[in-house]
Amino acid sequence: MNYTNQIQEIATKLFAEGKIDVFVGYRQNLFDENQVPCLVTDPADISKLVFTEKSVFNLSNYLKFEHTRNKRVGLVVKGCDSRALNLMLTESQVKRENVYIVGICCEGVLNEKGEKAQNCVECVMPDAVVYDELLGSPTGKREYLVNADIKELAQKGLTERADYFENVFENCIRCNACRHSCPLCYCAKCCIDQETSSLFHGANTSSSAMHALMTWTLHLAGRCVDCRNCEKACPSHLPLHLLHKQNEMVIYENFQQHLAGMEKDDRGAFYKYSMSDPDDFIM
Amino acid sequence: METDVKVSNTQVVSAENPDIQAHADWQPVIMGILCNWCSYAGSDLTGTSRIQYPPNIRIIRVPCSSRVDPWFIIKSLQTTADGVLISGCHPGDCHYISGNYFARRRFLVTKKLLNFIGYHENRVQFSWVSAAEGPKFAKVVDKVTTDIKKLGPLHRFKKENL
Amino acid sequence: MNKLTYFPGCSAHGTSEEFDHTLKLVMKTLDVQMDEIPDWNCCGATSAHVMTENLAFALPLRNLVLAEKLENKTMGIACASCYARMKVTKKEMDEHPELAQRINSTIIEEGEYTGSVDVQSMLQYCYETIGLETIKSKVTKSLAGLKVACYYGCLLTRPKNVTHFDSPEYPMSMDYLMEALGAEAVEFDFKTECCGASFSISNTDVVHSLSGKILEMAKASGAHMIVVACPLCQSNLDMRQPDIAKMLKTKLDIPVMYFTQLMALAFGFPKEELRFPKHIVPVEDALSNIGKIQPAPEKAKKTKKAVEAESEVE
Amino acid sequence: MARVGVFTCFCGANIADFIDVPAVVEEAKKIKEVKISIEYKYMCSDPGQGMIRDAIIQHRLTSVVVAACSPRMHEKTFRKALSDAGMNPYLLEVANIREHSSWVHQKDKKAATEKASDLIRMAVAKSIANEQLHEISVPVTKRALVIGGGIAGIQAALDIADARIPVTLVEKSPSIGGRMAQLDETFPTLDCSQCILTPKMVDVASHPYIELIPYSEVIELDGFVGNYKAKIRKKASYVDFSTCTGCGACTQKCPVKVPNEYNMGIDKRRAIYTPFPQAVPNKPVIDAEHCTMLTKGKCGICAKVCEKGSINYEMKDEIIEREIGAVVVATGYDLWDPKPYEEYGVGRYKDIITSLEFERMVSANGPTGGVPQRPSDGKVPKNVVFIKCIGSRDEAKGIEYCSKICCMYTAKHAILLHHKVHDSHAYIFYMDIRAAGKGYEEFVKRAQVETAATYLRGRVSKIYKKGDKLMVRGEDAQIGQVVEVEADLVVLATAVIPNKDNPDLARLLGVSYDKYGYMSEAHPKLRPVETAKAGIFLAGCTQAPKDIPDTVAQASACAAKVCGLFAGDTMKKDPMISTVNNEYCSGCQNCVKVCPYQAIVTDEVPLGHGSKELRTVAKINEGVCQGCGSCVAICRSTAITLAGFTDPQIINEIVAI
Repeated sequence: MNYTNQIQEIATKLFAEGKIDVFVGYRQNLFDENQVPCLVTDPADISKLVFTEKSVFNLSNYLKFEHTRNKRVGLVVKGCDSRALNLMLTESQVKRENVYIVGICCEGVLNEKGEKAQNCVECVMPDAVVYDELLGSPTGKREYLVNADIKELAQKGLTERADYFENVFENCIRCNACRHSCPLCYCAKCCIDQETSSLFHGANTSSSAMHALMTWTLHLAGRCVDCRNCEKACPSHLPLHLLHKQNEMVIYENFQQHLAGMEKDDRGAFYKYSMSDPDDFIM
Repeated sequence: METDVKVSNTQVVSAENPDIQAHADWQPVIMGILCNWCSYAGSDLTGTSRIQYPPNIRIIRVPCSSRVDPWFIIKSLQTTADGVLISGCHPGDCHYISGNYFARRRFLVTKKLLNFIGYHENRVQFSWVSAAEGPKFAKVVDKVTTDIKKLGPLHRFKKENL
Repeated sequence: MNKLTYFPGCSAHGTSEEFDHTLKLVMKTLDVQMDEIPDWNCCGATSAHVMTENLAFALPLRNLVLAEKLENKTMGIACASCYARMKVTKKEMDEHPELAQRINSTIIEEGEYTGSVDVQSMLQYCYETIGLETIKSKVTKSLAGLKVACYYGCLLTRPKNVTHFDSPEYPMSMDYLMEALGAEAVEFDFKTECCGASFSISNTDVVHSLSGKILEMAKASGAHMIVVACPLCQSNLDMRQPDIAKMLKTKLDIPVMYFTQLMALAFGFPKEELRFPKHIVPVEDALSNIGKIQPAPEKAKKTKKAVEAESEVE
Repeated sequence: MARVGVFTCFCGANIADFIDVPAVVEEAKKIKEVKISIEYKYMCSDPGQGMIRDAIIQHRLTSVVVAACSPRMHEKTFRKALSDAGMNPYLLEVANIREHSSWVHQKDKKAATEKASDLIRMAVAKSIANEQLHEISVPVTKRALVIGGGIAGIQAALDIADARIPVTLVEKSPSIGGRMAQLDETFPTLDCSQCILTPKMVDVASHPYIELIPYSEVIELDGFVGNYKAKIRKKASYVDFSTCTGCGACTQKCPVKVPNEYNMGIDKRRAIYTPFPQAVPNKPVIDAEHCTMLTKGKCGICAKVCEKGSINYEMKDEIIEREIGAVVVATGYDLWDPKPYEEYGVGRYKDIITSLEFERMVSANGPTGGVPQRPSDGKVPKNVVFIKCIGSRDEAKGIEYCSKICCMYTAKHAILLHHKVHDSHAYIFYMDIRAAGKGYEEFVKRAQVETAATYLRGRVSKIYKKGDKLMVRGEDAQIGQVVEVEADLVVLATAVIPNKDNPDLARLLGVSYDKYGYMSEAHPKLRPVETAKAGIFLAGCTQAPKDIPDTVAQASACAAKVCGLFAGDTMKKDPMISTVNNEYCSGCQNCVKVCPYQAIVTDEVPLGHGSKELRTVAKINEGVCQGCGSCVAICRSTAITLAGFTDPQIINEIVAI
């Protein structure tokens, strides 16, 4: 998978036609063979843009920051990224006319070990769902797979799971990198930072981390698109995807196979309901 | 002691629990969050009809089950409660037309998530109790209390600094 | 060449042999291949379903299972009772899989029921599957001049949610079919009244009074003959007519023919082919009306009036 | 620093017998914010409330906790006590130690006492986070919109207008009067419908506070209680009412004949017509569908004969806008089409008619001059069979419910038939006789005795033709036999069904309706005239089948509700509703989706302090919000708070124990 040339051409064209102020893509990292996001504002830098199976990050995230707000942006999105973008559009965080979307029919990106990333193996929608221009040939929606790690963990007993997650929460340092890296965490003021809500007072302890992470996860339930930006950003390498995928699975299985951001104007599972939703868990 | 419980269509956990020992003198605290129009009225009816139930539940009144934010549950479990009961109007009877339908979705996901990270599924329970179901409310509280007593005190993820 | 799985039912080989015979002639003309279900069995009508559910379902189900083996889309049934039993059974089986399984298990050696075959009465088959246009095209000898009262009986279109065919109370399919053959279908109020068939052995008086009403009404409505689509109707109305006439102290002499006989006639088959001798009430006189000039049917006028009624300009 | 007072009630023995009240009071004293904790036999009594008032003043309390019965019982009482002491009533919290403790733990005093103390701790903790709240007042536009000009709409309009509140009455057809105007005489008194209705119609037309907009429909309604905005489409009448004198020359000369709706199509009206002689307004309209001038551009006779030159073929529909505070829906009923009764030969036999057709025939201004006639040959019928419950109480062919009025009007028809055709005889097939109402049973007796109508209990299974008669075969269940009646005319009491436009109108108004199309009341017993949408009320058969007295009563009830709504210049509203903190709101608008009352809209605010750039935030319409809190729980940035149930309040409760 290599769309470097096409993307450079598109960027050049867009700048030439004055359609955009900034182009958000990937560039080679200077120190290793990994790639980093790259915001091009000067056509001269277009040559830096690349796209290969190392282009892992979800660039939709960059639409929530000051330097792209109300600018006309060119943006490269893979399947998962585009679903996040879809939600941002629906939740009116981005004006459609302000973004020129270069959609990719993704063949899956590589993890640091150089093998196909788990979320790409389990990907339900590799092609961009919203775009102005689509690169590659669409392969369409795929069958939903339950996350391998969850399956494994589910086999374990309650106690083991509790121990496992206690350890996870122990290692959280409450740096909130996960939140900043998530395209769907755009709140003007995050509830986690609100003293007034007296929600998360107390020192950085496993319990306060647990509370913060739980709340964060539930705020993304039915919206998370499994791009795993949060996990890549997490300095203590917490398996955050476990929490998200767990919710995704429950929602997919119980609420008409709902998947976040697949359709335009779909607002996620918690903002609609069906009379026939499961009721057996309620006395 | 307990058999396997189904956590979701695809995952099954065995629910053995270290906390299960005899706690003769110990009394659990159960946080009950009830909607004003059906369940709270129902609990009042339980009172006026003098139906007896275990004294472990502490009741919080909210206008509608849809007011219940998942963190009410988490907060309770982390601080004062050994278990949580949330009760609202029966589907279709919501005083606010559709509130409990939205709530129901959040409840399911929250319950499964908490179970996933290691809470026994009986720690958090839900019920629909109408304003006329005084007896049912007593039964529900009975069941929840017995379940929680079986599970014993909750130590996991408790807030250390209170 | 249409293919049709055919379930004759017991009477087709006996009392209503003329029905079975003319049906085959007609279908041949209409280019339909009829595959009779090998080793078919009684549908259980009139007795089984008042005794045991299992039997009432098992008997028709076996036929359905056998029919599925012939791999035709549709199964055509001559007798109205057989039709009702099959149709009811199919509905129940399709709607209640667990019941289907239970019943199927009792006749499992015949095979698994899948519900792949659609059940139709022969009238329905002619009217819906083949269609009036095709039938018209085959008419060589118009029946113009003949006035018929179409009698559907109680089961052919009922109950609505089972048969899903025509109207349960005032069906018209056979009437239209007759008009397609050139005959005139008179307005006939008792076309779905009960003829008393199920009492035809146990309590004939009932049959006499009920069938009597039908015959009288048919005569009153000015029909030359009654046309039927069911062997039991035919035998009751035809066979018992003398007794009924005696009982009512009147002269009836109104022949009762199968719609297939008239179709065959219109398709140009010779009278000798149509088994007229099998009728108790002779049919020749009635048939002699064919060709006699009739006053123009007033239908046309009516419709014109209707138009005017909508809005007229002085 | 909060200063809380705790007041624990014995409730006679109710609490004291099962809870150690003094111990509870002592426990409460241990809470650091609690400045005073006292008990009394009956806190809700005057002296009890007096204690609270005094303590508030003496101890300068910032909030009050009453430990007594359920807040659903006495919250209002104690709130009043607070405001009497000059304290904001919403600083009160009630600890429900009776229903939730003393009454349900009667065998375990110790536990009950502990629980009571806990409940008090929770209440105290919550009360500390309580804020002062003030009743919301919403401005109201004092004009009512009445939809439908039948007897319900007329009554509601008149009652409201008599209270000097302006009313806009919108009627779909060219004249008000509705179904009642089609009736001859009315049960149970047999006074003539026209005589009691037409004066009211005239009142409507002449009332200074009523604006009558006939031949028009409501096409849009937005806003909320007290502040609705309605769009009304006035259909082109092609007649200039300001100059038309209603002389009627046009309606006589018009050559186009159309079935007459007013007479159920028994006779013809012209393409330019006034529905009936007493029509209000008594001006003709042109039926654009049939007028040859408008359809084919040929004719134009009406324009020629009109001396005033009031005819204008160029006239167009116009849209009228009105600001209103409340709506009364009175769209009335239609009649069920009996076609499915094929065994009766409906549609094939001309001499089978519906009750309303019969009503028109026997009515003095009807197409047959008040004497019933057989549609087939115009003969006067002698034997008439009336069949009740056609469509009503019939799951198979019709609808499940009872149409309520058929028993009565059929009895009336039997009597009227006897009046008009003395040597006639009425046979009535019925399932039950439902004659509950003042003078109703007596009226039915009158039909049975005076007019000797034959009442046959049973269903009709078949109607067939015999010569020019109709043979009606049915069962007489009382003698358990099949009977056949030779009838000249058969009258079907067809079911009452809601106006076919109801569902569309309901959607347009934003009120719910049931599976039949009747609009739904807010509560079947206690709020039978309100809808779930504040400020919209139901009168007459819009809500369910009704006879005239019930309809008029409900219409007046609507009027009373509207007047109540408009009593002050503003409406008072419970302040326990949601508000948005713009600073926190990220404008995702998910709350808009979950609000059951469409109370949340969007608003534009500056991006930052003093910045020109705008961003979208949610805005809650306090007039509409009912305070369920759905939006609060789904708001991720906790930008929305629900007064009285804020996060801090609930957290305090949770951690208090």
